[in-house]
Amino acid sequence: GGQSEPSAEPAMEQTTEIAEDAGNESVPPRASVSRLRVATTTSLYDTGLWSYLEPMFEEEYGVELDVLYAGTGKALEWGRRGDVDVITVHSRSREEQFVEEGYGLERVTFAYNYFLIVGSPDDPAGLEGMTPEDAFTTLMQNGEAIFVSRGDDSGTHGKEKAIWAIAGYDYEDVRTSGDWYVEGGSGMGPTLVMADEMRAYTLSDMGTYITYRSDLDLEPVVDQGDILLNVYSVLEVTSSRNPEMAANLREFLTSETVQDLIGNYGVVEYGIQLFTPCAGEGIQGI
Amino acid sequence: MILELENISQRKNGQRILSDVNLSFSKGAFFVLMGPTGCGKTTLLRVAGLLDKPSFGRMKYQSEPIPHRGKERLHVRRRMATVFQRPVLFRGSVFSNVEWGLRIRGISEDEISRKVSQVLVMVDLEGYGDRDSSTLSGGELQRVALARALVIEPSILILDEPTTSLDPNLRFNLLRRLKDLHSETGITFIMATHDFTDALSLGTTGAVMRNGRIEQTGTIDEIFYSPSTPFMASFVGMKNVFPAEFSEDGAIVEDLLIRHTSNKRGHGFLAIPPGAIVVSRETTVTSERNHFAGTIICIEREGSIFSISVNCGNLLMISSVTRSALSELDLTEGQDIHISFKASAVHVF
Amino acid sequence: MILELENISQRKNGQRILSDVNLSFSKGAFFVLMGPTGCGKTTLLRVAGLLDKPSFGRMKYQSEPIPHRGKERLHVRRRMATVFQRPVLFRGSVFSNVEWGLRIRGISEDEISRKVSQVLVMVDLEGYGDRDSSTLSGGELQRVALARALVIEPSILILDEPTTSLDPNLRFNLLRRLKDLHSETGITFIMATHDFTDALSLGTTGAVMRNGRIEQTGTIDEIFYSPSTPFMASFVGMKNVFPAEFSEDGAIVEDLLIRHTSNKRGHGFLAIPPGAIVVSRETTVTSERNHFAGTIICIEREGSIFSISVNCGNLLMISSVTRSALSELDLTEGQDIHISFKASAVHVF
Amino acid sequence: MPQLLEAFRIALDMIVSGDPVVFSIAFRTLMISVTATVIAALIFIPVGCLIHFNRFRGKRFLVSIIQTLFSVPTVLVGMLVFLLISRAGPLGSLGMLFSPGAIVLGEVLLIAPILTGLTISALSGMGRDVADTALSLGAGQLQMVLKVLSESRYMVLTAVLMGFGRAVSEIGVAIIIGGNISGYTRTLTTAIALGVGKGETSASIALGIILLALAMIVSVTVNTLQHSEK
Amino acid sequence: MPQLLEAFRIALDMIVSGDPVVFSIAFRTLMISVTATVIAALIFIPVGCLIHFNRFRGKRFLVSIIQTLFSVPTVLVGMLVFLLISRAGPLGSLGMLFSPGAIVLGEVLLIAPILTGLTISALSGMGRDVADTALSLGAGQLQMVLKVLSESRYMVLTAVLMGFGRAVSEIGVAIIIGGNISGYTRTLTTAIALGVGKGETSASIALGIILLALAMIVSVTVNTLQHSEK
Ligand SMILES: Nc1ncnc2c1ncn2[C@@H]1O[C@H](COP(=O)(O)OP(=O)(O)OP(=O)(O)O)[C@@H](O)[C@H]1O
Ligand SMILES: Nc1ncnc2c1ncn2[C@@H]1O[C@H](COP(=O)(O)OP(=O)(O)OP(=O)(O)O)[C@@H](O)[C@H]1O
Ligand SMILES: [Mg+2]
Ligand SMILES: [Mg+2]
Repeated sequence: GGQSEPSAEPAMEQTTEIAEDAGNESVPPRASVSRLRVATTTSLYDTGLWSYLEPMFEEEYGVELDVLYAGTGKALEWGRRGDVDVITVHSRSREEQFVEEGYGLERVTFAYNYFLIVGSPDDPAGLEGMTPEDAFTTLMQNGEAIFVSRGDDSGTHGKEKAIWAIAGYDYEDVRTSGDWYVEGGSGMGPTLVMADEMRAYTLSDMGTYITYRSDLDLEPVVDQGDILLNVYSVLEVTSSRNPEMAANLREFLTSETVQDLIGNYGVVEYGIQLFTPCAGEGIQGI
Repeated sequence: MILELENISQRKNGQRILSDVNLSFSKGAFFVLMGPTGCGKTTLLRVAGLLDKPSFGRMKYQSEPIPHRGKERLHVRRRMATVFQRPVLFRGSVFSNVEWGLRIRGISEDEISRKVSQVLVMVDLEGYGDRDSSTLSGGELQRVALARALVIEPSILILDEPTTSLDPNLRFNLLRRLKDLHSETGITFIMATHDFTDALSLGTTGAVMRNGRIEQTGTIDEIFYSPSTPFMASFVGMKNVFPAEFSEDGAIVEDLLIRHTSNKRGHGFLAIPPGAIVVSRETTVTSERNHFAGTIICIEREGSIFSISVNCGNLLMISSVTRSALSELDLTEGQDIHISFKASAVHVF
Repeated sequence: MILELENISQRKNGQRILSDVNLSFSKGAFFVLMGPTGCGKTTLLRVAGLLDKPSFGRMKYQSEPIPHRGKERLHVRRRMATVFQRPVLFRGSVFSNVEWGLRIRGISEDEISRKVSQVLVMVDLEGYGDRDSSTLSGGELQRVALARALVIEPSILILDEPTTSLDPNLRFNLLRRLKDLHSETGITFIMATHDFTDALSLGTTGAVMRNGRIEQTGTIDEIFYSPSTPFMASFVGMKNVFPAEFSEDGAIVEDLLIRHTSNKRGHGFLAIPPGAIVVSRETTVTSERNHFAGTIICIEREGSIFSISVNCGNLLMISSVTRSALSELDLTEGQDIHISFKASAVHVF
Repeated sequence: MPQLLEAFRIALDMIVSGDPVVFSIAFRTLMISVTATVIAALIFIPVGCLIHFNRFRGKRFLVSIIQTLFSVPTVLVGMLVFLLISRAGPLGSLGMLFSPGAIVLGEVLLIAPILTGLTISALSGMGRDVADTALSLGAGQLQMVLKVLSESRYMVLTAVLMGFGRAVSEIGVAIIIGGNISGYTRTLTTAIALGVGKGETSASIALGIILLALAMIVSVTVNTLQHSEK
Repeated sequence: MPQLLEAFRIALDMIVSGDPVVFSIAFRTLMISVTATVIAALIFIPVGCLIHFNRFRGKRFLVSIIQTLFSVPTVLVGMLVFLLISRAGPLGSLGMLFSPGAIVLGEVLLIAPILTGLTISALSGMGRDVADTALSLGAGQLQMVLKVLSESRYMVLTAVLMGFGRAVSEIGVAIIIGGNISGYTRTLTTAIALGVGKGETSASIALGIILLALAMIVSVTVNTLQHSEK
């Protein structure tokens, strides 16, 4: 992959136009320095949390915040290439590696929720109430009930692999064990749709499941177990053009007010708490 | 009658191109369609060839009405072939062009190659089969287009000026072969042409059009030797056409009395073929009944003959003489001479 | 010399189309290019018009070599205009077609509309300016193409059979106007044609091609009245062309002795124009020095004259007579007759 | 851009080593898009002919609509077909969703406007001459149309190649109604999209190179056929 | 398919109520794709002419390559441009990534083969006649080319519309090098893709309908211009 030294290039000349153009929708400012770019995982983006927080941050710091969404892998790749300033993702091991390689400053967790194993309400494999590892073992042994995997190396996919590992299976064996294991290659939303169409099980993050819930005939069958913990963290990119503003964003996310807002986000709309704020609580995830 | 056109009119863009055309083509005729440019020949041939539908009028094939669409129309159309005024060849070889009409009729390969070779010989293009159609000269192209239609052996062959790009010798040979084909096979030919030589040497019957109307129709001789209107007379090249008052004595044209052999009375026209007017330096007694004195206004070469304009009183008469006559009589412009012509040479209409 | 072609050869697809052509066109000439179909006229005119580059040879404009590319070549090309054998019109109106050559030369609007109207009158298409070019008849199209080239007022106007789709009257008028234009403006015309009438009435000089070579070049009279080879003789329509042995007594052709006025000796050719051969029922004493008896083999109409083939011993001679002579002499096939012609009518080469 | 070199190396590796997964994806891609192109050509070239050779009210408007559909996004086609064949949709009982056949269906619809529109353009370019000549030699309507098509074959083949190009390179349909299922409906483009999502730039570009190699084979084949036919 | 009706209702709503977000996205989409099409047309129609009117070794091969590039997936173009203009790329210092200008650049590259290839096809359909006629009337090389182009304008305009269609409907470039940033680089297609990802089918289809409405305006405008010019 694209290794490049986090280089500090001279600030660009266009800074003069910024003040006038800031906030104007149709004639956006051109200089990248005036904009802060945050890359977030698709599942987080799809909950709408960022659209909710973005104007607040922009108002508070007078900056144009560009929110980019992608899979965890791509978001980290952007960080490595210096194309974004801040990253919010949910894959502990890869985040730690990112920081270790010197691309990110520090992994700061700020919220969590749980992954769910969802399936059609009649629960053909009878997974209801099992632990995640038992549920997966049952699926593997059953060999009839379909399981749809994200299959895209996303954070969610990583989580699924981790569960297989705890359940004692080699992931390659699982992949190739039969038609019951369907390896999609799409985002969480399409994967949920596919599971619904196939009356299959899948592993989903809570946010996406909640937003899709009304259109689908899928119910959570397993939602307990530490392994299902899904922790979101924020990383400042070392090569950021605008390190101060990046730090501002980290502070913003972990500030008490915003933490409260995150805790209450979506409660009214979906009748369920989407995120539990956890800044400074030492919850690192698995 | 193999084909009949009844009250055919054609409009395009609100413009009247054909008006009330009635024509019938008898089986085995060689029908020649003539008329000035833009008079509607091509438009008429497209209707006759079932390529366009007329805005008004109807058509019959072998006395059966031709419907406006459907299998039957196609069936009649398949008995015809048209060679356009500006033929286009299909891409590919000369052979593939010529065989196409046979191929779509499902003729066998053997038959196809036999017929194509034959027809290529007929149009003097033996050995051209493999040539790419885009590399042909103008005259070669025209003959391939002709061959492509001939090979079908249609009952009615419609030709829109088929010999324009051919040199005189080739044209002569080709026309002779067409004539042979005509007498051998009894194909009905309908040919538009501007060339009187072609018309006279091939045609049996014909028509002259003017402004989208049929001006005269009849046998070729009638058209060329008995034009029925001044337009017709001037069109077939009669130069000395004059309005006249006819009485028992003869015809009065301006202040000249012209003797003729018709018994027409009252107002009308007469024409004297330029070739029938004899020019001489002195008057001699002959059997000719019309003698006038005049002055040569101008001498002009028209191809291989010379046209001499002679002023007789108020009348300008044109006589045509050969090169040798010109030099023997030693004629020059401004000279006073005599002209004479037989009463039987005067065409009255 | 306004334009000179030196040792021009042209190959296409490995085929030799032109071989070593040398021609020069003097300023103000009306040069007529003739030859059988496929002899290379169009190919030569494309080279002359700077539209194709020859495979070999070079060209000069006003004695300056014309380079193979670049501004200078364009400059010369801009002094020429070509009307193709199968002209295509641009989409749009007649006006927009005709004005195009002026527009690309940056002529002012006023000038353009004045010149276009003028030239449309000249080609008898007044009022056709707004017509869509795709709706024209064959003859109208041809005249628009001509107008489009004329309007540019080129120094050299190249015409590839420009009058093929025109009726005789229009053609006559148009040719007369071209002739007037020629004498008024001194434009150099280079015209390919199959029509001898056109060639004779317009041309000052000319050439006849055969198989990609120049067969003869010279004045029009030289070409038509002094053909230098049997091919030339038969091409210009001399029918009675025979190989002969020339001696002091005259020429021996087969077993006949033909008297002539040349002092040629040894092997050669002679030709007797069919129009010079007099047919009679009895022999009479005249100034004609050649008299033969023969039998009529066939009588054929060729346009407005009749061609009579007479078998004299082993020689087939063709005489052409008018319709009236035919009926007066009451000639029929198989009849025994006499033919006679003057020694001075025999063309020796 | 070292990734580019890397990508070429990977692509070469995949080809030389005969990577079975890549080969099966490439083969599937080719089958799906060639099938879609052939079906679309068989239906929509004739449709284009019908439109061109008939006069009717609103013809120009119809042509505008077809040209408008050049702009239809693949995801839109994907969604519409999804609604049609998903379990709850009118054709749900056929169980076509997430199958290669469904992708073919979607791609046929996707490239239909391209083939129809370019066929009409190709025929418009020919003028009436060729059609008239064919008719004058006794062709029936169908024979005439076939002749005109064959005369404009260069343009028609360009249309087919353009349709193939669109089919083989599209993602929306393949993802939404194919589902990018590994070993079943995964095509080169969905594999690329997946790789891009994972941030595997070089590997994705390598797959793109393989896709272009396939397209090259198709275009050279078609061109060679056309030239040899002549 | 109740979603379809729903989609039409939403689309109508968005248009009637003049939803400012949708309008600004639609406007941005139009600006980006029209700009890309115009730039690409100005560059690649001439390139097509150059290729058509010149003889050189490998011309047929070059045409094959161009036709092959009909098949280039948008994501591939997206990735290549990404590698070019991302911070770590050769043009990284320009800071173009994730900007509308970057999308224009990507779309120009994407539709270049379409415009070049279809221009060549259009010109090939004209034969030498028109070019010869123009030259015979004294046209310079450029004047001749312009005349031939104008004679084949129906095909060339189809090419331009096809290029516009591809540009306005593509997603890969807009996502990868535009980033789908709300209020800045979000286009109708990336908005649709986002909607699809969130399962908002009806709203996504509504955006698709709006996109087609835009395309309709463009195609009708272009057709009207062409007919009136004639
Ligand atoms: N669509 C049209 N709109 C207006 N006038 C038309 C249209 N089509 C043909 N014409 C006119 O109708 C007349 C007859 O055309 P046609 O082609 O039949 O003439 P033609 O007798 O074949 O002439 P030519 O000897 O020059 O070939 C011409 O004056 C032509 O300009
Ligand atoms: N590309 C080519 N390959 C082979 N032969 C060719 C090619 N182009 C032209 N010819 C041949 O060259 C000869 C001369 O063609 P050209 O068009 O110059 O004849 P032309 O004298 O103008 O005849 P026409 O009077 O019929 O117009 C023709 O026999 C033609 O078939
Ligand atoms: Mg005509
Ligand atoms: Mg020629």
